[in-house]
Amino acid sequence: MVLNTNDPILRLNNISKSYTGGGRRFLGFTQGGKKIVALEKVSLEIMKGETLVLLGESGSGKTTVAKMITGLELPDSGEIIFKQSKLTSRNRNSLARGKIQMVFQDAASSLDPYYTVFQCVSEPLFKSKDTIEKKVDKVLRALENVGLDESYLERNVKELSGGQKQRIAIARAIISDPDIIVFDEATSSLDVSIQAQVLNILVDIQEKYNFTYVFITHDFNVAKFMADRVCIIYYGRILEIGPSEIVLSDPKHPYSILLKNASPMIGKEYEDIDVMSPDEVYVGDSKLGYCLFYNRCRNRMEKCLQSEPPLFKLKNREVACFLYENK
Amino acid sequence: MSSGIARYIATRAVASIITVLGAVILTFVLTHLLAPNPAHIWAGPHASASEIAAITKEYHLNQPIQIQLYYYIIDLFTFNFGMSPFFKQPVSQLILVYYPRTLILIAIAMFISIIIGIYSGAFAAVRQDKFGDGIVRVAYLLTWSTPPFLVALFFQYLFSYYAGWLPSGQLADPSLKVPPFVTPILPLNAIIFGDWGFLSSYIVHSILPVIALTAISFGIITRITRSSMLETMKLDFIRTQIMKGTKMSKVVYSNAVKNSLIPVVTVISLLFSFLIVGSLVIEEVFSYTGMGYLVTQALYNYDYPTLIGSIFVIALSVILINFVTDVVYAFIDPRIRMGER
Amino acid sequence: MALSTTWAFLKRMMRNPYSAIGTVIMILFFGWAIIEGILRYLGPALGFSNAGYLLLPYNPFSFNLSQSLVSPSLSHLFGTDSLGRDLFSRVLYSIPIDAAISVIVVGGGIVVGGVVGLTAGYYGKGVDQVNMRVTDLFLAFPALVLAMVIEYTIGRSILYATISLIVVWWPVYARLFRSEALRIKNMRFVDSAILSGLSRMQVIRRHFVRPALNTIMSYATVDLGNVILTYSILSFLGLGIPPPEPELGSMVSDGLSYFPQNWWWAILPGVVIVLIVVGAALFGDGVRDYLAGE
Amino acid sequence: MERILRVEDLNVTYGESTRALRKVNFDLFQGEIVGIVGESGSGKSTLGLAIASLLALNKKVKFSGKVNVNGVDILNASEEQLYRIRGTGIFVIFQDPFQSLDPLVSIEDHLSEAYAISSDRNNVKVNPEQIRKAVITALKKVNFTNPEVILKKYPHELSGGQNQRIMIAMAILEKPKLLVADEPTTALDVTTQAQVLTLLKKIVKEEDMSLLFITHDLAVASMLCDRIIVLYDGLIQEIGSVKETISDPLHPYTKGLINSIPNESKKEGRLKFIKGMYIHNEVIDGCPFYPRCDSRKDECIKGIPSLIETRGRKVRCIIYGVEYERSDTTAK
Repeated sequence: MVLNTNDPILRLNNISKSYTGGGRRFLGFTQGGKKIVALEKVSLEIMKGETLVLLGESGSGKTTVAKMITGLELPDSGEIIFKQSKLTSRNRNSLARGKIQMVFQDAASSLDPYYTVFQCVSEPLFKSKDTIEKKVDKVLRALENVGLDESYLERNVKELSGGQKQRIAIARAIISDPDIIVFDEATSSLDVSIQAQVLNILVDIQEKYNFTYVFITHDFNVAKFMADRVCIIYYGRILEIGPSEIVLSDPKHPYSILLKNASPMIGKEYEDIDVMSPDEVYVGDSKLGYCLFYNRCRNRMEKCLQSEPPLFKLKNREVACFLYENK
Repeated sequence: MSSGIARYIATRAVASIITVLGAVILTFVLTHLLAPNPAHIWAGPHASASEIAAITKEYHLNQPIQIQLYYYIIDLFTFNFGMSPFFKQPVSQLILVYYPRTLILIAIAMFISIIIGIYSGAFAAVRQDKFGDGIVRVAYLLTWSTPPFLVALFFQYLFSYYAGWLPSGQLADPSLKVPPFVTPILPLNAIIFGDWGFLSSYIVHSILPVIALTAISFGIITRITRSSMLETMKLDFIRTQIMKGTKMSKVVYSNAVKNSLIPVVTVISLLFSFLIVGSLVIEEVFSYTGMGYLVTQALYNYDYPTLIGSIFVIALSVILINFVTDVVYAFIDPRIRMGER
Repeated sequence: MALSTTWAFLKRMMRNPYSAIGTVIMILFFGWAIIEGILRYLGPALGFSNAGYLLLPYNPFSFNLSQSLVSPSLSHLFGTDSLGRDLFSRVLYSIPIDAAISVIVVGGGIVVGGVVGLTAGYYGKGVDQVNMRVTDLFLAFPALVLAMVIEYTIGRSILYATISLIVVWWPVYARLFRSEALRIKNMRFVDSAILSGLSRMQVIRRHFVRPALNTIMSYATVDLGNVILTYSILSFLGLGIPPPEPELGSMVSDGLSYFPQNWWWAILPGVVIVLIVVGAALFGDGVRDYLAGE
Repeated sequence: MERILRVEDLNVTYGESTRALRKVNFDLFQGEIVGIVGESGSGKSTLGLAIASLLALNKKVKFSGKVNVNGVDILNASEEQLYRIRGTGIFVIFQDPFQSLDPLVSIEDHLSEAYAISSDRNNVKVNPEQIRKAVITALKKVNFTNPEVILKKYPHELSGGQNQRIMIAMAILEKPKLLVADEPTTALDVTTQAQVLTLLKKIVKEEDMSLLFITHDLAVASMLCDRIIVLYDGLIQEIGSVKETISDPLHPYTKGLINSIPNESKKEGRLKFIKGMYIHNEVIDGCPFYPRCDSRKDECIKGIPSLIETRGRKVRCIIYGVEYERSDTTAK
């Protein structure tokens, strides 16, 4: 199958996903739990070779997007097209396994503590018929790419530091030459001096192998460094999406603006932060039919309560806010 | 708030009922399917051919299995456990006489165990790795590792043979007449008939079994309280309480103990099971005629109906206690009360 | 376990006085059980019919009415019973059976409970509900009482006693394995393994069994003592091996009618049970600290 | 200006060999906000515990030196003295908002207890009505629009940001001279963090408290604090006013830390980073930052450099003068 360079490598079409939280599961039924919408009709395209950053706070649904992309969970509705074929529970093993890899936030649990580095990194090769020498060779190359040498091969995973574990996890993710690598807050639990090293490595190997990245973060500065394109999400909805240079330097959606102002930055003062609290923030129902940011919004209008704003197309980006309805 | 807790209780109740049904089926499988020759063991070892035939008919043992199950369930739910071939009485009648005697012992022992257990557990946790902690740990390790019969022998020797303070066994002085059976609760019968001599003798005779039962079981509570206290004391909110300027004793005995009690509640049904097992053996040593006596007698005399009836009633009690502790649990912990967990 | 890690483990256990006591007791208990077991079962095969009595001070079965009810002394460490049999020899003779039962029952519990608990925790939903209802059901019966009735129903023998104990022993392990599975399921390395294309069974085999066992090991060690304790109660109630085979529990129960005049008969075999159970508990605590520190 | 806190020669080790703090010296004055900045292993949390008088709760810990809060030597004080100073003298806000309040106690009981303690210390008799009034006022100050509803709730029903604001309300009710905040916003979202920090700053100034703010995030510290203290491997590396320190960092580690924070897009080039990594308990004779330092010299490992004053600031680096600590200060 030849992939046109302009075709997205993966496409999410109208994906919805909800979880039931808080209730008690009993006899297979969930009782009394609230339905919490993680994603509501989200559509996204991931292009070959780009870094798409999903920027959002906790509960925004960004990790759910990662689970949809990797196929760790299936959507309630909507479809996922990977290299022009639809992913289903039946075919995802044959189509996507090994081809979409993920690096997680929690370095401590992202590697099996009873394995050696070699066992961890080579696990994605378990199906290949490579000889052991060939496997060692591949593992060594992957390790080299993340800045580790062969002395690590036989080391036990639990002896390593957080930064080293995260590098091992990256080596493991790239060894099967995947089409997409999803990073779910992959650097946010690292010290900032180590984070800088890891971010540089990611950019380097992407340039070297033309990897496609989906990079999930809550950190505005990290997003700015990594992104080609950025997508800002809030309670399961995309609020703003577009090239990172323009979206992050000049955000349009009131939430994006708040996010920018609230992000800590050396030598800056907090400006424009309402000490007002989001006491009565939205907690969950899908069919509210109004803008979810309404409670916290400075520019709220009567209209925002009547229907949920769709994504309006601006010149280079899309924004889900009625302020930009006619622009 | 109330609807949350009502829903919670309802779910737990349904789960308990399912477990009861399971218990019925489990005993059925045991008695009707696993038993090599059901009629023979139901009738007892000394039964004649005609008795076995009668038993076969009575328990529908020659019928298809689903019919057997049907009658079995009907019987169990009407507490009809059949006739005891050894005692020559209906099993339900026997249980009604013997079980309450043991339940009284167990209830008292449980109450004391919980008090001692919580106190000693908290005491040890506060003095972690110091002398007091060591003493408590050695004490519960020893009592918990000692077979109940040995514990019973020890107390029997100490208080009865050596010191001579307490009688070495029996339910009450054998020369006294047991008051007539009006209620299943023996001391209540004694009170009704104003038989104070019997009542005091009964109380004196019950002390040693209660002490022995407490000794074997408080360790469960101590252990869980201690470890749960140690966990709780590490949590941030304890430090917040200290930093607020709350008196240390209040932090420990109010905040820490209360939070540590949640896991303690969950082991109460375990404690009950443990006490039931203990009572089998302890009653044997003290010749105390309670449920333990009934079960061991049934065992020694090949009295199958009594055995099955007894374990079914015991299982019912455990399930009931489980249910009650679940509900208590919900009242202690607001997170469950509000359906968050 | 390689020799060097065994050595490191033992050295570590010896550092704390409590776990040192536990380790010594466990080594003596299992060491003796293995030696005596080999002699007893291999000896007759090689033509030495009395090999089982070789290391014992007296033949545990031979009557000697002139020596009945002798109190403990250097020649009879634990005294003798009413038939003049040396109680110390009888205790030593009974140990291999106890050791074997404890290992088999705990092992059986781990295997059955592991399968039930791991699948419940990993698959969740319906599988979890069914498995856990069944587990709860078994837990509703006091273990010993149910074991007693099962053994009574299927027949009294050492084999049936062991089977009955396994039947009542696995549910606790099912609970433990389930909560382990739930913990491990949230580990990211499980997701990574799935994304690499491992099948569900491969994931369980490669990533669940070892971490789960590691956590459960210390409980299992303490549990060896629990089995011995429970089995001693069964044997006290006459549900162990039929006489004249010696058993710790039945010796106590036989000695009961001679208590307190001939106290040693009931007490000393009981003390041996306490020692073994305490040893297992201390050893298990040591194992837990060792694994936590690893 | 009144001095609220003085830390003198504070050394802390865990067990026999794990060093946490070495020869820490600094002061904190009335109304000041001082940030303690450090990455993992720097000893910043241990410092917070030491100042909060909670160090002795850990039985393995060994310490020497003095921590003087309002004239009380915290490390050597009796249990009774500590009890008198906790709450109204020092109060701590912890990192995890979901663990810092007792789950079985309602918000009202939490706050009422705090107010009862502080009025008791001031020998003021208060009735339940007054307590309730004070509690509601405090809740309003931390921006709860519906205090009566919040009072009835339990900690698990509130969000992380709300719980942290309850902690701030507790501080308002107790009016401690010194407030210690140990990474209070690390577990929060950035927008909530901004709100909580703005609120914290406002309350500290309004109620005339001093704040010791412990964080791993130099950017956050730079936005909130008046002065910052940079810790590495248990040693203070640099102390200075925020403005000077971030515009002109003296210590190579501080420089590296500032440079490591992403600021531009990858298209403008790679991030400047500090090479290597911090290895806990590594044996280094001399400057602990030596293995990772870009401007290292042989003099760096001849001994631990002293904290020397230069340009009105303090820094521990031989670039600004070759001077060493006496060897006995190194915790073995």
